Amino acid sequence: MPDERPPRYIDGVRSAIAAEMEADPDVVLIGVDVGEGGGVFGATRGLHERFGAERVIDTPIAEAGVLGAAVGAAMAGLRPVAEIMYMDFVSVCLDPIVNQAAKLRYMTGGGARIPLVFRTQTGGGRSSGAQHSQSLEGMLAHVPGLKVFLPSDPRDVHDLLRAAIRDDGPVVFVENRRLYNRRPADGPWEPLPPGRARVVRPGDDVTVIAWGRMVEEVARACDEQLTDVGVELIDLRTLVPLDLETLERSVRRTGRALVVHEATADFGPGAEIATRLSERLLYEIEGPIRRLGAVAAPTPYSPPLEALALPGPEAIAAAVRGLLED
Amino acid sequence: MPDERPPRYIDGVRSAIAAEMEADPDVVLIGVDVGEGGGVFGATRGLHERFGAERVIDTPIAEAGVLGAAVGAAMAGLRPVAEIMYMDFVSVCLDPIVNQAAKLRYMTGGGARIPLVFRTQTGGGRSSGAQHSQSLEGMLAHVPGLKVFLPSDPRDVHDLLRAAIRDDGPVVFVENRRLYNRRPADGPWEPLPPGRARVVRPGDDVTVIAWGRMVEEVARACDEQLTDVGVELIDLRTLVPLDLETLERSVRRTGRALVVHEATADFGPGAEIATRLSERLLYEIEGPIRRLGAVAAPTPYSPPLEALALPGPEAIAAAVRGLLED
Amino acid sequence: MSTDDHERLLGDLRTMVRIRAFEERVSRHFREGLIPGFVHVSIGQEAIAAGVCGALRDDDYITTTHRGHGHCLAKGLDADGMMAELFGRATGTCGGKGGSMHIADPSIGILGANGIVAAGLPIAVGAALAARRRGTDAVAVAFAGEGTVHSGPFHEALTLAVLWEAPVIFVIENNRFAEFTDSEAMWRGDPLVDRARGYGLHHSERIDGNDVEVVRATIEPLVAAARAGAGPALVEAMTYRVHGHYEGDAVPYRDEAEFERWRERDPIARATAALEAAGHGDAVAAIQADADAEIDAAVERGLAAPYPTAETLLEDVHA
Amino acid sequence: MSTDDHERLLGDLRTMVRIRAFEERVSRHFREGLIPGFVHVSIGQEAIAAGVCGALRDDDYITTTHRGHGHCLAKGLDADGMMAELFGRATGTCGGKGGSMHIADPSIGILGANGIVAAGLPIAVGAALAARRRGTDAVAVAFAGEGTVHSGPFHEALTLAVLWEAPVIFVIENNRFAEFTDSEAMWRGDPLVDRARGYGLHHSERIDGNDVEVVRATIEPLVAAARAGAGPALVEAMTYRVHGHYEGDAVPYRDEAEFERWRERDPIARATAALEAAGHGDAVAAIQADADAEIDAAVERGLAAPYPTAETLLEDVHA
Ligand SMILES: Cc1ncc(C[n+]2csc(CCOP(=O)(O)OP(=O)(O)O)c2C)c(N)n1
Ligand SMILES: Cc1ncc(C[n+]2csc(CCOP(=O)(O)OP(=O)(O)O)c2C)c(N)n1
Ligand SMILES: [Mg+2]
Ligand SMILES: [Mg+2]
Repeated sequence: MPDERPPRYIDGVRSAIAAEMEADPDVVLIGVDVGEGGGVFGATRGLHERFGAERVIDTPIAEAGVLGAAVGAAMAGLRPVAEIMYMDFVSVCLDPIVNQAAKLRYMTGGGARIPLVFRTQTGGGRSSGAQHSQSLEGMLAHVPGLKVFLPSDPRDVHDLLRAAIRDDGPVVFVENRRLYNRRPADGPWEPLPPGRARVVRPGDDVTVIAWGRMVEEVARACDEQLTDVGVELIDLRTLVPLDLETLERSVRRTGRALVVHEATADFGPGAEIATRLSERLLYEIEGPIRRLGAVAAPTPYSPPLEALALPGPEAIAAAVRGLLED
Repeated sequence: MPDERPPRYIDGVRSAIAAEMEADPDVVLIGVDVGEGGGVFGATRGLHERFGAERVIDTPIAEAGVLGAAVGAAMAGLRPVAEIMYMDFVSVCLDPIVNQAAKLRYMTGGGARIPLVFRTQTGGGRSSGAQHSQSLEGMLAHVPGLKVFLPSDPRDVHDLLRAAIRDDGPVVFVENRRLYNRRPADGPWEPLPPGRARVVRPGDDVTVIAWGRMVEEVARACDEQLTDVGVELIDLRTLVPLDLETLERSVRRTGRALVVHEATADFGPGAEIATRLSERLLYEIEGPIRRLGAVAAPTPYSPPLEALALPGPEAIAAAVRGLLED
Repeated sequence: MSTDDHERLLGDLRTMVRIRAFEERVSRHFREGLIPGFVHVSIGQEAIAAGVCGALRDDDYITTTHRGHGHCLAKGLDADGMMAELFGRATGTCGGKGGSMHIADPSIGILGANGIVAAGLPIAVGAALAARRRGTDAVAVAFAGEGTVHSGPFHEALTLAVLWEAPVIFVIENNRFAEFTDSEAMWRGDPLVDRARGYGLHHSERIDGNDVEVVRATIEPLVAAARAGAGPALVEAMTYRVHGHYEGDAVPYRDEAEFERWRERDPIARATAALEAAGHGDAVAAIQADADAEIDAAVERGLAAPYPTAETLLEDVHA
Repeated sequence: MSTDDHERLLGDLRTMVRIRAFEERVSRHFREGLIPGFVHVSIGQEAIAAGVCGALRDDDYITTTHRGHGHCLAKGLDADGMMAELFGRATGTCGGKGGSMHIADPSIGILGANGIVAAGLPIAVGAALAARRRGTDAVAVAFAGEGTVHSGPFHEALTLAVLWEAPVIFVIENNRFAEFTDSEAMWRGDPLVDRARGYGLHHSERIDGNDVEVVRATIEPLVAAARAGAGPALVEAMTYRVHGHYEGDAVPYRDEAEFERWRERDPIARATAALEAAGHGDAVAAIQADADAEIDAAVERGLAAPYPTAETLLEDVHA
């Protein structure tokens, strides 16, 4: 009996890859356990059977080599989707991302084309420990030449992943494992291209900017604790390109803004957004643009500590109320 | 005939390592070409002869292994100073820095001690190309558990490096190769501990915060083009710990601030400083806290392009004047 | 077997049984939701932990992997602290901050489980280097899975160890799988032990990792040689991962006949049979009972222990 | 030697002489301050570039290193563009954005010099994989120095190449030094070619890298085999770095007697002697004259070319 419910976030990942593999024989999938095993979260289940081992390539644990090979394959005409199983593991394969993929087009004066997706996932809050919990998108957004997509919505993950695969440059695609089982909310769906933020719920008092799992955490805070506040919730969707226009339009109206992310707050991506908004809107805002991110500590394992380390509905609600008092 | 001139920046590096090696037999130096070759810039010249191959250890090109070994050696009682020849090469050895050294103390609930210095250098503006020009301190400052020191002054490099070696935790120590030949200015010298910014020249109109080579670029801009502006120039010295108090005190007075760094501006370290200051001083500042960093492109090789890519005296002066018009 | 042999085997059996008892409870309590996160157990592989660590001193070093409970217990970590750690409690080995994948106690030479495949190998090399530079005769053992050997840090660790003549022994537990991948499907070329010898290791050998006496007999001379300055060596211990990659893995990729063959070679059953045949049935029974009691108590104490307080959240970030 | 052999040798000599002419001018103009940054020349190593790339087609791929001018010229890049690139001009191969360490032209299979040691090896493996997946019989060559072989990506590249049966040939130029380090001081264990064979490479051989005929004769069958699906191979070409690591390096660490011995084995002198002995003196002289004229013209055009305009600064960051 076919499942009639709308596809989950993880299904959106799978169907996006499948659709692009169907459409273009140069699209290949590569990574540790992406093939026969179907991925540690099942995101690529069935693709190996459907497209064969030549296009869905299981690799040994040699991520630096695998990603380097993906760069070479991209320059030689394939469109690889290379998986980094946990975002924390960029630590073992940063060079092909940062010094090769990101720079080759520029260094060659436009001569190289690097159609390459680095698919990875993050997702704190489930005691995965300090080496399996990091949101490192800020590091990568800092590197010119990379795009960084971070879908929050089960439908959007499909749209954005397809756009990433079709992009002729390198895209870091950050899924959130705690969203894998989410199904979309009811209602119409209007696809947006990368580089366009989405106003998830409109509001007039405060703008809250988030991505990944934090979008639903903010929504939860609104529903449970901020029913008296007109929060405009914006799902940023892509950090690079950054849709400052949408953010600015909203903050110009609300006068207050909070950026919420799972990444460590210190020297994190929220600082860039806050700075850009402050630069543009200093005389229009009614209080500082604030950030809420993980505390400045490695991610603790113990559940109560980790709950304190990461932004949750309480902390978000408190931060929003704090804005109103600024 | 002994050189009677005050020691250069690079001499400060060498004398700091020598002094700590002299004081503590557990201090060892390790890296590619740090030993017999004396370092690609000559920073460690003479140490191999003086302390022997057992303590000044040349390694093959295997930085991930070498830095991992340094982490293990630190846990087992040595105090390694491990060199990463160019800061760009953190891309091949990020894991021992970010997932091991930075986290082990926390993950062990204080059980591990990681007295370890990651010595590296950066310095754009001399056509070193996109893979030998990056200032990636923002990435590392974002990782809880690491300290990040970035001396600008020939005397300070000695003081800070000694402090880094004596620190019981991991410190990323970022030298600037374009400062290696600098000799100190005349005048008295008051050492400061890490975590304290230094007011390099006082002023009442604008606060400019910089580190590394940008400190002298700002000074040059002041001397050559901003003689009519009271610039308070602050050398940040250490990004972690961050001396917000000194910054805040200054900006509270001047009402205007600019952060200047070699790192790419987008999602860079300046955003954190700007955000922190805006959070604290929104109602005291007379215009947005602004940043000036490298443009959002890989570093171009061609001299005129690279000059446009990096902050220089003209751009700094223009940015300062821009602040006054905000 | 001499009396000494029996004593040693009884000791190693005790270690194996304690590990098994610990991990069976971990598996159960994980299923019950009492242990958060994810855990990887080494059930079926205990002979390697027991045989290797049995040959080590307190001041020797080990590094291990995501599958490190056995190594830590065998190296002397107390089950109480470990169990409390897995429960995320303040009384845990790491105050609840580490968890299963990050258990460590440098004070007894345990330089850490590790969530990053291969990261422990260079760390062990560095500890071994430090031991020599500081004038001790301590050695280091790096435990790693066979999935590790394709990774760059493995290659770099062997290279550096040989160059530095570091007293480190690489113990590669070949348990057949790396996550869902049949490790043989990833292997080409010469056997690991031949490749390893090619780096200049003074010794490199494949052994039966499910026979604790073989493990012990292999390791003891290598440890002695390393102490005496012979430099690094490698042992590939053949074994089998009896549980899934992580608890909860349904292991659809497993060959059941092969699984059954390995079950018959269970290291604890084998040591038990040998000891019972030699008339040590009572001692064996006591070992089992002691281990059950010890670990049950650890569970009880762990579950009764408090969670870490909020004040600890930002402690120990910096030295 | 047959006429064909002479023709081929003349062709390879032409390549070598062009490379030498190019790099001697690079060296000089760097000293004069006309070339910014830092440059690494391959003077004395030209036989490898010529012999290897001479065996390749336009649609084959190469990756190279910081010492890559020779490989790029031999693979078909025009000296004009390269020289202009080194001068940082808009007419350079990369529009002045790359420089010596980043010269690349994917349209003729040059996937880049590289400033990161070992980074080119996996890239070549990936290009080889792509060639096969896309149904072509193109092959890839990864050039690397002997200093590269200790690094993780070397190990991972060999592992993946064998696993994927990728048509890639690893050409390791052993020029005695890695920067200031005597490479022999870093080496332990079996010779590189034996280690490489252990990964399952179908062929692995150490050759005289200063004899272009040997290089050619070694590479041609390997290229043919790779095209036919034999998978990866490795060649360690023994040579000597005649200049310093970078221009300006005074090479205090060099053994002068050894240096002189290698000078006598100069690959261009050897090929020249063989051809002159076979009566091709005029052709040889013409090759030298042509190369000088070509490169002088490249210098002239390069120095006359404009710098890139400010508008290009932010071009080509993204696709
Ligand atoms: C660098 C890195 N890549 C991938 C992973 C995910 N991962 C965890 S365990 C594992 C398999 C390890 O296999 P093996 O080394 O054989 O150890 P085993 O699990 O069998 O004990 C993988 C791929 C990781 N933790 N680190
Ligand atoms: C990852 C990395 N580490 C270190 C360096 C600095 N470096 C540049 S070339 C070189 C030596 C390379 O030696 P080898 O591979 O023998 O090549 P050769 O210079 O002899 O051609 C080193 C250490 C680098 N570029 N990249
Ligand atoms: Mg395994
Ligand atoms: Mg070399």
